[in-house]
Amino acid sequence: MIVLILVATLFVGGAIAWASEALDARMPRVVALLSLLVSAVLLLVFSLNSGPDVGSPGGQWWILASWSWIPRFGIALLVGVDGLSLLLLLLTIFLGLIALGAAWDEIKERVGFFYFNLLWTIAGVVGVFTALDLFLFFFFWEVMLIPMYLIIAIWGHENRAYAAMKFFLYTQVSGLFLLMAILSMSYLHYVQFARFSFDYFDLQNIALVGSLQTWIMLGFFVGFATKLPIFGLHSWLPDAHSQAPTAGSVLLAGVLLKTGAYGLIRFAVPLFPEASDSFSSVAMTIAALGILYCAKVAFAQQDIKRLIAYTSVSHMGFVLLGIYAWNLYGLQGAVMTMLAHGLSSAALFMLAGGLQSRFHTRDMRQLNGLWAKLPMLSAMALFFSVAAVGMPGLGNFIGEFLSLLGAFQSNPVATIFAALGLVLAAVYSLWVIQKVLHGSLQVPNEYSNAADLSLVEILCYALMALGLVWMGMYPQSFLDVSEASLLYLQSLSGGAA
Amino acid sequence: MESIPYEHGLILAAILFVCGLVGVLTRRNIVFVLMSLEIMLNACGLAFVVASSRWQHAEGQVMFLMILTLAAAEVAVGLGLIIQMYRRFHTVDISVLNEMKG
Amino acid sequence: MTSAMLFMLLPLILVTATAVATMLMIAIKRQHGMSCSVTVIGLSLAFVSLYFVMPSSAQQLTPLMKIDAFSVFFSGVILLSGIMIACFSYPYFSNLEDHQDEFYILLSVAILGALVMVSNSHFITTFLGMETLSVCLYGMVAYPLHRSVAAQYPMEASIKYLVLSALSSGFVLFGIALLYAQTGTLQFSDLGQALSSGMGPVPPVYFVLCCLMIVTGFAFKLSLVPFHLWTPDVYEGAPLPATAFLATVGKIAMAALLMRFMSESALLSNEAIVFVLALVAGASILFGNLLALLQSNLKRLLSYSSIAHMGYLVIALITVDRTVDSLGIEAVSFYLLAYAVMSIGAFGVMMVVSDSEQERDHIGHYQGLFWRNPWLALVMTAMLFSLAGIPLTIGFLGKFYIFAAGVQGAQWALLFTMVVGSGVGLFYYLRIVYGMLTPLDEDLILPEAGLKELVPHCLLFVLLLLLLLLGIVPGALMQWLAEMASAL
Amino acid sequence: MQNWIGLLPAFPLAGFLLLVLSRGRMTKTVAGIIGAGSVGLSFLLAVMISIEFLNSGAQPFSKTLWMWMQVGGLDTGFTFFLDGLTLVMILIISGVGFLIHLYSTGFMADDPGFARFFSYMNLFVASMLVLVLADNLILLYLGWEGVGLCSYLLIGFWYDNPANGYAARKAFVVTRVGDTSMAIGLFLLFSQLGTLNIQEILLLAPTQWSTGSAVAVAASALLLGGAVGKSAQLPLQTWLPDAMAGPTPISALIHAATMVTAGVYLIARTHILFELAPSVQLIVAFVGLATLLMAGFTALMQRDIKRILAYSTISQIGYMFLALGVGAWSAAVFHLLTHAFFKALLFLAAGTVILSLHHEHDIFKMGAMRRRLPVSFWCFIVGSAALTALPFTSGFYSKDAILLAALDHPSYGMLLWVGGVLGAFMTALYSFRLVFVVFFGKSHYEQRDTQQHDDHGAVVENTSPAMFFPLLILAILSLFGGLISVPVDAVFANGALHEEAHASQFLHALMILIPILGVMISWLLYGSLSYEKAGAHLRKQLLVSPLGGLLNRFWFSGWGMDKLYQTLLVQPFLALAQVNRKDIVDLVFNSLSYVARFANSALVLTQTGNMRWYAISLVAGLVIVIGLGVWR
Repeated sequence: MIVLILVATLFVGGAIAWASEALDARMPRVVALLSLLVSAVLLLVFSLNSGPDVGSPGGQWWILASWSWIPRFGIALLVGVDGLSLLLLLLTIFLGLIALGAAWDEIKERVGFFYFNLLWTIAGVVGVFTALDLFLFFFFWEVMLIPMYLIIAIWGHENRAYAAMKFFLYTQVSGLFLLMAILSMSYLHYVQFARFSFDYFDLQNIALVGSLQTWIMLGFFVGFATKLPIFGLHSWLPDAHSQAPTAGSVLLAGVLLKTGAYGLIRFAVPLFPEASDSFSSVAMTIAALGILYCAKVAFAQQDIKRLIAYTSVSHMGFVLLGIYAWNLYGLQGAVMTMLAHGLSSAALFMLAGGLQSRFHTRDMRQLNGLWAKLPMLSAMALFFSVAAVGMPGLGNFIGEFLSLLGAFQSNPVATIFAALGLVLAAVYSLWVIQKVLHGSLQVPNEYSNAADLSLVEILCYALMALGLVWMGMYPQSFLDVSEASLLYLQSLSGGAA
Repeated sequence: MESIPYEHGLILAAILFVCGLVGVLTRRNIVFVLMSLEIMLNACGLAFVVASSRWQHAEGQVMFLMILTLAAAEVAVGLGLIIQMYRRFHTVDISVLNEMKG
Repeated sequence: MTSAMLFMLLPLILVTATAVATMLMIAIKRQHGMSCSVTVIGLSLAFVSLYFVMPSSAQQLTPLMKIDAFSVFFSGVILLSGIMIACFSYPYFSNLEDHQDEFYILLSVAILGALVMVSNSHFITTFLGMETLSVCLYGMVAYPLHRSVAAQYPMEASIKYLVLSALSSGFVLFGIALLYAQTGTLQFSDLGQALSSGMGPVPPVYFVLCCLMIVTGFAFKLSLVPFHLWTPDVYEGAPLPATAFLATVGKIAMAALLMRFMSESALLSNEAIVFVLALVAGASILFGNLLALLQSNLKRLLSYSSIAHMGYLVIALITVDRTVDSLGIEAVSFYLLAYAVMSIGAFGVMMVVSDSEQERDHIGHYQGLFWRNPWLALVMTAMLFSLAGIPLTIGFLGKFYIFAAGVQGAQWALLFTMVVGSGVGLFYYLRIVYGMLTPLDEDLILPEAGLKELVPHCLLFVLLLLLLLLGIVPGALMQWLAEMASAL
Repeated sequence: MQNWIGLLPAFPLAGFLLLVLSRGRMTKTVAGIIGAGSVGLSFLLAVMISIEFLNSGAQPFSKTLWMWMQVGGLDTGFTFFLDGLTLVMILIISGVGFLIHLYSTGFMADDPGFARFFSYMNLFVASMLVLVLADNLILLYLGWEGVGLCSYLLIGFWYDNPANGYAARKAFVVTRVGDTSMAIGLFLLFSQLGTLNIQEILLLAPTQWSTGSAVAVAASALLLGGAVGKSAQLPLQTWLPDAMAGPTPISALIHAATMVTAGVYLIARTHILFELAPSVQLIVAFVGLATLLMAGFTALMQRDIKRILAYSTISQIGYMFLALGVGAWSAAVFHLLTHAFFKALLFLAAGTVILSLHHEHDIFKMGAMRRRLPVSFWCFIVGSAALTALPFTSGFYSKDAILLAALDHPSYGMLLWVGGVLGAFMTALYSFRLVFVVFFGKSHYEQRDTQQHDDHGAVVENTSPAMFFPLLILAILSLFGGLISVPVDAVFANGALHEEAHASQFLHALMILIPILGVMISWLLYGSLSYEKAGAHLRKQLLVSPLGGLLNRFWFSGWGMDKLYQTLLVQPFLALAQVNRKDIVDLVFNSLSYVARFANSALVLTQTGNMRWYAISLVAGLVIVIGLGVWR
């Protein structure tokens, strides 16, 4: 029930926010803030006062509820929340608030519609993280794209048309493969059990053999891997991230990418254990490739946001690595990386956005030695770049370390190459710090009187920084939440892959 | 006298049909095009008549009547259009009708 | 022919009556509003009568016609489309100097033809319906002949349509004739038996040839590649109501007819025909989408996209006999309904901003619409998203159905083509949406929403509602369709 | 008291947080007090802890602050482990650290980034303490990376000069290479032993691995990689000389006393692994040897006072590696200790010199500073004496122990010993070259910026207590530090037998005499009054001779390692990055859209609008379709 309330709050909140623009241009953001706070409170109260329901499959579901929807195809509104989903939900709402903070002063035109889209994106993501009926899942999977498309297309930067189109095309087309795979599953269920079903738990019973399993698995993989994204399918991401408004980039990098990883963990591997097992070596190779390649490309960028975008791809490589290691270390690592990268990349994009709003450029060649001018902003930039480098004591380290630790046990070679990514990460991060923060001050003259961080910004950064430190110093509080569900998922695949 | 084998009838119909077809494809004058269409339709009619005579059915005959009506209707509309066209372009050459393309 | 049977034909009778009544009205007094409302009322009555006609089981009325849930469903779709188009065409034609009224007669008669098509089971009926529809369409396409602006367009379109469709009817007829000559029957079901029992000494090639001639004719009406060339020109040249009618009623009736023909005469048991149809479908999907890619005239663009959509439809058509519990038929029916809703919606928006003097069918006309007239833009966006098959809309479920059918029919190649096609399709639909999103400096003058626009706006609202409702909670409809299909 | 061990790093960390959060609004006095005081506190605590530790019979002791992460078999806590080795390290770090902090309050007095400087320094001390206190390798890795970060920040402290930024980046990236190999080592250890707790590893490894087994070799080699990176040994030594771009106290604390010796600590800490892999241990020895010789020769050619000291640091750490390589664990630690004293002393003294000469680094621009800078002079004498291991200085004992241990090495004893002695000779040569050139002979110091105030231009030695006191203490320690005995025998129980080494009287004498000889020669070359003519003449002779010139350039450039890496790694990477700035993958996907556009433009041509063409295509279509149908 809480899930529906959550989604409803966001959907309705969005609608109200849009409507409220008629009253006053400042209303929408307030409404958005309220509805986000409400959902945050709901979620916190829920996650504090309840725990896994022992009766549920695997005894690890916090919620498991179902309402009939489309009986013709055995489609139901089947939603479930387990530790994994819960963590991601918390991340989503939290970053939703951050994105709100980023947009607070930045968005000046068509405010209502903006917050409408913002909230609907978040709602879609919440749906994705909770849906257990594959049709419902796919439904939300696509729904969350539209508002994001609008955000990029309307409030984006100079090259937004191209970026938005690219983003939408990639995700939609890959989504159709996903749809095909899902339908094949339900049809197979019909063949074997004489009724259509998109129910996660029903589909686990399907007996899949040989190449068929591989093909369907590939369908899922392509769908999710494009969103993750993996090396080779990543080229939508730099454009989308660099063209989106700050809030958009925050959500994209912080949350939307994670849906891909979530899909892989929840569906792609457990439903097709053998296929994934034989596929894992390929996946891990791709991951290592992606880590190195994108780190290298990132180093060459001059547009800050593009650079950060490429680093995101590189970091998602660790997630992929951890997932396909498919042991507890790897999975926990993947989850921690998702959470930590969610915060760090969001913060970095926010910083880049801050620079753009101050100096109206994202070109690193025009920005130099900001430390002298904007000490606080620079300090933040330093902190989060260091986090991105994977400095122990901060969340990213825990994630990457565990992923690699797990990956090493199943595929040492790929792991060693992936580990080299740590060096490259240092290379590009320090390069950015050198270019932008250090050196002698040099900014476009007309904006030379830029102010340092505003209060809202300070608040956002402080929250994210605290989050990262927490994850880095006491990750246990997160690991405990996700452990049960990860073990359950492993048990589904009989520990294979 | 023994009756004509129906294949012959069909072949004749086919020949007529092709003649009409060729007419449609080759003539530039819209009037001739319409006439060629008539030929084609009548070829179909002939085929039906032949077939129905083979099976001793009425259906084929009915179909023929239908075809005649249709042909009449089409010609009616067609001629109306041709008149309009002539008013506007002072020609009945269909090759002037290529305003819309791409 | 009992009275009960006669009652079964009530819808057709009512439609006919409507046409006659309208004619008499005109004879008595020309009054645009009156003729329009008479038509709408008549058609609505016909629509209502469907409820009473709805048979518990399939009813064969004479060898010629067959009334069953299937035909009733499609009659309903067609009548609704007709009603809406009639409503839309009122403001559209209202600034025509004279002869506004005859359009409605043509409309009613065309609908009559369409109704005959969807409830037939015999080649004579087929022919009759098809031609009634076509001949009326010639008229509708050419309707505002004396429109001053760019007036040769309607005529050109009409002449092209007339000649080409007559040509295609020729093919159909000749095919039927040859088939008849061999099998001695003009009824679908008998034909099916004759074919399944084998045609005696006749080589199968002969049979394939006949069937393909017929199918070609149908494919022309559905504007499938390679019989699609006429489509854009006719769509562009025709006045918007005619275009909308052609795009919806024309296509729906034809597709329904084709499906009935296929399911009753076991046509799909023949590999060669399935193979050809599959090729046709693939080609239509690719060519249609690619042709639309950079098109900037909305009418042409929608015509190209309709080619692609019919291609999608054929995927479901050729899997009809392979799918479990007749999902194929369901898929086709649902898709056609969805297609009707979204095309009427899209054309409806265009009709609202256009009139017979100036048609606003260029993509530039809609730039920044989102900020000038959010309501219309919203509807248009929804329709386009639906055409692109994006969730929350009925179009998505339509595509979902097609995929389901395709998966069950194991038409992997076609499905892959469809994925590619949809990718291309997204591009041009989003191009329009983006155009509406980008603000425009100089405003395009929109007809102020006076009373005469009120009805169309309400209709748009209804369409939007349908689009979303059937897109989000389609359960009941799907259930109904399932029963209908299994009854067929 | 030991239960408060957690406070050791907590104090400096708190200092760091305070300084950061104050955002530079504090007055310098407050900042200085916080900065130096926090470290002072942890030094006091360390002293108290060590007293308790030694009284309680030197029992190893560990305390868990909180569980860090428990995943499956991996459970690591924030756990601190205390034994003799750790004790020595924390004393060095907090003690020397405190002195250097004190010194810095004077040295950095008029620097705008005063607070920032101390915040970084505190963070460094904190992470260094974590490094040595860690009881598991992940926690150690945390400290390991932490010190690396601080080193980066402090080298690039004067950020407005890009050169410093470059040096800092170089330092971080090069050490990161080592760190990565170490991380992989961790993965390997975990996958083999299922734990990362150091003590457990040391217990398990011998039971699971046979001596010289592949796993042992791999693991210890990977760890060695990390150590080599941090401790600037061949082949990863190139970053340290450039690291001198940072303020001098940094060089004293990080790049002489503490961080660079972390590698030594790591190997000593995991010595059992290395004993399981004799081949790797031998490599350690030879790495040490090669490094100390190479660095020695290079130092001889440098002109920059700090670079000379940097190279000497490298070579001294080489000695420690040598000791580790021959299994003289405690000797290594002992040398680590004494080196911390005298090298810190030298750097700080050099700092005063540089400060009083307005950041002049070139020794040949100095000279005759004996009178002007007495304090620095005496400090230098003491420090160099210890560095050169002149008898009865601290360095003498430690280096002696190392050389004797090297001599005892079963197979390569003589070779290693000769190398070591040669190194000692070089040490004497370059260190006293430094002393003589800077403090004797004529003054070559011409005041730049004469237009400045006199009190700016003049050469005055800053002998504020804050800077004088540390120098004094360190000088004393460098002299008598040799008397300290490091309480590590318990740690290296099995390694102890190497310690009481035997060498013939002759060799003993040789070891004592050679450094003295070295001092004399350098006196002849640089110190004597005839230095101006004879010395200069001789050096000219050496330089003009083709071989001499070549050697000079070769050694001066640090044996061309930098150039090598530039051409082998850096430039290719840059080139690649430039070439592929527009992600090739992207182009691939964009080409698809070109294909689509092309297809569109081609297909549009079929829409001629000409009706007869349409009719023809209709018929053609029919023919094709029927053809296909019939063919199929």
